[in-house]
Amino acid sequence: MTVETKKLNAIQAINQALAQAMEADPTILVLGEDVADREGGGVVGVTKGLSTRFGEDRVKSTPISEQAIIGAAIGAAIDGYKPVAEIMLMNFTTVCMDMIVNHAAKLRYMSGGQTTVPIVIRMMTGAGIASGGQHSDFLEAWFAHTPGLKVVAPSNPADAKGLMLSCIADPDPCIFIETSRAYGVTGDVPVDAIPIPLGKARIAREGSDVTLISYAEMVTRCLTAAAELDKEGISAEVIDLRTISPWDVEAVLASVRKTGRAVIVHEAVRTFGVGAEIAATLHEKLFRELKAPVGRLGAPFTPVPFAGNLEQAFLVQPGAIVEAARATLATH
Amino acid sequence: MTVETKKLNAIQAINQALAQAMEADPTILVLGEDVADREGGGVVGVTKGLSTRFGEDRVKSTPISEQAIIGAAIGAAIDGYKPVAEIMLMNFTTVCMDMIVNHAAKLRYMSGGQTTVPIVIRMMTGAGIASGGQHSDFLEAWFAHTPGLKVVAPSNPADAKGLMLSCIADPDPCIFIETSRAYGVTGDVPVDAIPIPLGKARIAREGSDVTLISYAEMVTRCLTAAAELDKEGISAEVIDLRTISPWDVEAVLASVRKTGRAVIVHEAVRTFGVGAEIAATLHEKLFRELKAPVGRLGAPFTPVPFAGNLEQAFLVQPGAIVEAARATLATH
Amino acid sequence: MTTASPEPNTNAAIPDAATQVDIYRRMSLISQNDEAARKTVKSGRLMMPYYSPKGQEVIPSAVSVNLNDDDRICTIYRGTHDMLAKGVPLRDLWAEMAGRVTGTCKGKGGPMHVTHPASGAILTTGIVGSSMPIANGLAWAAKLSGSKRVTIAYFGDAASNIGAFHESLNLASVWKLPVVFICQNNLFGEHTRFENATSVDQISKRAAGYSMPGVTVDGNDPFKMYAAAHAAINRARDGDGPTLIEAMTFRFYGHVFGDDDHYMTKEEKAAALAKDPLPIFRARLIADGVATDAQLTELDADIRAQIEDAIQFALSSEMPPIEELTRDVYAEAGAA
Amino acid sequence: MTTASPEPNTNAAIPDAATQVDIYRRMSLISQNDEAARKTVKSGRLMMPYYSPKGQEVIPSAVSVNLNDDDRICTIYRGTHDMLAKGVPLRDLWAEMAGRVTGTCKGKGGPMHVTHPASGAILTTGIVGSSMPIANGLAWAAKLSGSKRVTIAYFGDAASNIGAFHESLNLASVWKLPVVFICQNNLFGEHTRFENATSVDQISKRAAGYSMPGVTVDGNDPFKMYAAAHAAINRARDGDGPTLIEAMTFRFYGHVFGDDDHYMTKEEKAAALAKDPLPIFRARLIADGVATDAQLTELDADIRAQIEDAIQFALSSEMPPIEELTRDVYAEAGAA
Ligand SMILES: Cc1ncc(C[n+]2csc(CCOP(=O)(O)OP(=O)(O)O)c2C)c(N)n1
Ligand SMILES: Cc1ncc(C[n+]2csc(CCOP(=O)(O)OP(=O)(O)O)c2C)c(N)n1
Ligand SMILES: [Mg+2]
Ligand SMILES: [Mg+2]
Repeated sequence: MTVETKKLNAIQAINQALAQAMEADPTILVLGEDVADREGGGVVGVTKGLSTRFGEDRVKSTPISEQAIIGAAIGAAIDGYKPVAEIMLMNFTTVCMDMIVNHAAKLRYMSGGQTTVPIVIRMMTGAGIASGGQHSDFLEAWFAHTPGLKVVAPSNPADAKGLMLSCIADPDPCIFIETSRAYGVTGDVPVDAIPIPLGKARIAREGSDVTLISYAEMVTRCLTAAAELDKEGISAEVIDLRTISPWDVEAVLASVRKTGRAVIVHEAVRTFGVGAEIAATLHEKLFRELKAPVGRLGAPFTPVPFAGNLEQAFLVQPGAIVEAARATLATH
Repeated sequence: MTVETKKLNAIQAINQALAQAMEADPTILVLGEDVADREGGGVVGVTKGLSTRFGEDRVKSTPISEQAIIGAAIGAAIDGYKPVAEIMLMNFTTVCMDMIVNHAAKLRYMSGGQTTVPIVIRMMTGAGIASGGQHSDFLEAWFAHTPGLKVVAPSNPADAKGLMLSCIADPDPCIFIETSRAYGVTGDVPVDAIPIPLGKARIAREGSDVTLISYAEMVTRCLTAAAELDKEGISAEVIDLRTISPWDVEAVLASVRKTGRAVIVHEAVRTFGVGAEIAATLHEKLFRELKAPVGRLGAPFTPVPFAGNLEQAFLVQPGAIVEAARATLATH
Repeated sequence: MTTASPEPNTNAAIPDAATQVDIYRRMSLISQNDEAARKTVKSGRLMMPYYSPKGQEVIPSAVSVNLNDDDRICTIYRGTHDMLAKGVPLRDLWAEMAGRVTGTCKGKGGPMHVTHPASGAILTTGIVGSSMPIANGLAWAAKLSGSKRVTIAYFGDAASNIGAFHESLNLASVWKLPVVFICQNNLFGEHTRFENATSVDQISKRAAGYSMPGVTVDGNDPFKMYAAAHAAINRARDGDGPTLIEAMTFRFYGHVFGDDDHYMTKEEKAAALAKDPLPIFRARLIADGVATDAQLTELDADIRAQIEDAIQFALSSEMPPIEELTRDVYAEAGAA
Repeated sequence: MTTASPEPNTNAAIPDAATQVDIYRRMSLISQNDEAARKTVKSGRLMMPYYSPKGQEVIPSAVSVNLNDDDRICTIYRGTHDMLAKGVPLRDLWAEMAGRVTGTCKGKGGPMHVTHPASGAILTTGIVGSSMPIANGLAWAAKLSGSKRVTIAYFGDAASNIGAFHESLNLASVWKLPVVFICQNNLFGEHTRFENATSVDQISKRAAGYSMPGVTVDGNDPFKMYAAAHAAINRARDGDGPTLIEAMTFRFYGHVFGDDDHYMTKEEKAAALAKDPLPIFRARLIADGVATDAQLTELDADIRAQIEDAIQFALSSEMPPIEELTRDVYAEAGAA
């Protein structure tokens, strides 16, 4: 089966997912700051054209009131709609954590299944574009630690589209993380609306010596590192988790069982990050099978610095991944 | 050197720490909902007597405005004061995460060391007292993942006093977690103001077969489990982390190097919890020395349920700790 | 009724006789239920944090007679009065308070999270202020779907100082949502006096900052409360947007069960208690010839029996099966 | 000046001649600095998100001449005007914008987090609304210490819809803090028009909800702005509590550098630009005989030279050493 594709960047891909979903299902709504066309269809254009096409009732720009945004999404979701809310940058979730964590995530449970919150909360983030300490954080570990939420972080435009379609269709609240600095990168994106299942990882590159596990833009860096490692005769398998919570334990275990070695790479601060859960699980499940300790790469334990050189040093670079992979082969 | 002690519960111990610190240093302030004596000195009385003794300028009840509370603490701290702010319950940090995470935690870094935020944020939490889904969460993993914050969780009245004294004296923002259901438990508390250093763990019980690592009220459950294990001839060492971030890697490694086995126990949801970081670190640093995979106990991946039987099932019970410890001895 | 609004309510609606009795019925239900709840908690038969609404029973009673079953309410931890007035069945409520599988939420939510969609009780939150942003969303859904549903957001006086209040009133006004914000001003937030936490003497005055009608009304007077609610609900239903009602009242038994009231004077408490709205309204109904003492006595007795039945039902119900612990986290059973 | 407050300012203060020139100097500094910043970003010599304050230069200039060095300001991402008016040195500011070790924050904060305590510029935040709660804390410290320091919280019109605004104004009023809330109403929040996001026609009207004086003033008129600031700052300094000032203005170059202004009409933009406050005030100073053209031309040239110097300084400064990455996270060097 061949799938017709078109070259799009992530902005266009997500836009297409939203448009196709809204076309098919009149209960899908979009809300957030500047999301309607009168305001430019989103600060980077992810929602461009939607209000013109589907009306300003369904695509609503909001005041700068993140609690009110998520509250409106939750309430509308309880009564039959499927809102896709934008919190412009991930750091701004800090002003509406109550709505996300105490309410969206818990209402199904606390109501014994009576009220459900099928919302998507989109947000962008990431270092490397000189945005400084309050606009760049990856905070996915918080949400992954929150029962009731799903956490999704696409690494490329095709996945952005397919995963967004699944998040919209999903009966539970999904956190959808877009990496700002990767917005411009294009890729082949299916023209049709083909959802990519949540909770399932993708083998981005096959390999046999070491497994690199990642998500979001860091997958690209893993692939760069894998190409580098290849030159040294090291065959790296790259797993793109796609969904951080629930993460695809089986797929990761299968790969690491095969390679015996693993390195986890994420942009967020390493300490108490998502990588810790994955490493702990791998060690637990593959205690005698692992040939080396699981490597964990993430940012140092600091806020995101502004100065360009520090910001680049803050980010995990492909070279560090290469080294960490090598280290798993060197030990033991 | 004998230290004069008195039997106090944690409420009294923290109250004493605050009073002694305020007596010694006029820059120490207390603020939060209902903290002054006119309002009863705190909902459970932790701040009782302070406003009467030190004046209503230094001990201020606030409106229900958590962002304003933490903002006021931050600003006053920048200009030379040392505020101890109460966020009544840990779940309410969700309405002021911006102030805590984007500001208190980052201002030193983003200002290049010019503005500093020596505040303490006290809060209580914990399941087991029928408070339901929005009043019981342990969210320490979020704060531990936030560079710039220190996270402290005493397990007994003496530690509550000594650690509070250190948090107040500390030049950086500290999150201080009190377990509600343990407030009534008394213990011997030094009469004088003797700080207990942050970042240092305590060996709560010596042992040689397995290390139980915990903090807050779960330490008590580990001690109960250790006594149980003792009957079976299993010698468990119990480490009370006291400080979750930065945690005492050396002390934990030393113990696990000795025992070769470890179980981490916390009240928070297990998945993506603090235990993951500790387990990942142990496996990494003691790859060939561990005799069994590190055990990790925490709550199941659910919100906190109300019904008494479910709530007890949600909480890690001593029996589960015993089993997990046994399991580390059984394997391999 | 003081008006701090751009659009004063001039034509005050008056409840007809049947409606007056209906308001009384709901008040009696709330008041008797509260007495039973305090007794049950005190005796240790129920273990729950209990926030008595006694003294505030007029508000939701006079509001709810203006509502349809499918109109929504979002309430708070202090919410049994709001729920009962809106029609949450006694058995389901008691079973939830007791953490039984027969409760509204299978015992998983508890008293602070009672949810009963069939009666429109969509949300009970334990977070101060958080009823409001979600009420907006329910109102938005009603507006989008073209239904005439109205949503009520209940909250306390102290909640008017938290950010969610502000964001919610602003959004509701900008989006012209069919929502009514009803502040139950019982003069205290936990142990803090209204005037020590709130920078305005009437919360209704804040409505002007959102170009929304705002009224302060005697929330213990069924007629005044009825009229204010009637106007606001009609306004919302007619598509004219939100209203802020500040209903002045008093909580008889402190913040939470066990509270010793140390933060108020004996005199002010005694004065408030002397104005118990239930006997006053009862006497008026009789004096006005709307109902006879015998009729109301029978009605009260009926309610008492229902409450007794609900307590028996709850306490003899099963705890939720242990599998419920990991159910309802997500749509499909138990992830992770 | 429209007044939506309980305490209107009647005796408007007038800046003396030297103060007028001082206001002009600050305006010229801001305006020229902005031009240089836009040029430098456009040329690619600086990589930073740049939020031009051009058009808003009157506000902090007329405010700051009423302030002492140790008075505090808390500003936002759009804050170079506020900082320069308060006295943040050009070299330090440019070096920070360039991410150099010679910057105010060693290059670690960047343009959105400039901090320069010596000039009272204590906080620059990138989070909408968050200047206000922290300004309260600084004001609280001043009050506690018995100093006469005043704190200014700057923020935008759209920020008046976020929760932190509400909580801050309420607390400041209840605690009677020496703080002045100055809303720079430039009619847009990013691409959203003021009136499409804000439910009140004048933000100053919200002050009444906090029993606080609130005034709307032409923020592009140095005299009116001076008078409003003077009154509010004196009020704060005298221990009489906070004030909300809404200063009406316009941002000439959109939200952030690169913004194409698609969301406004050419006409409204042209009309605003035609009222550039700098040449208008300049002409008035000359017409009023307060300064000669030659004097102002020299002053302008001086400033231009200082800016050139600052740019050279910044761009020839070193990047921070790599050890700075993990410094200043905690008091002692690098934990974890
Ligand atoms: C965000 C938040 N902060 C604090 C609390 C703790 N708390 C629960 S009720 C309450 C008082 C609320 O007073 P009010 O809004 O007047 O309602 P009332 O209880 O009087 O009905 C407080 C402070 C909370 N639940 N949520
Ligand atoms: C809490 C939060 N939400 C959203 C943003 C993104 N954002 C940055 S500036 C801005 C507009 C603010 O407008 P206004 O307050 O009027 O200030 P102006 O930029 O016009 O000076 C927005 C939405 C943010 N920084 N913080
Ligand atoms: Mg109250
Ligand atoms: Mg603006």
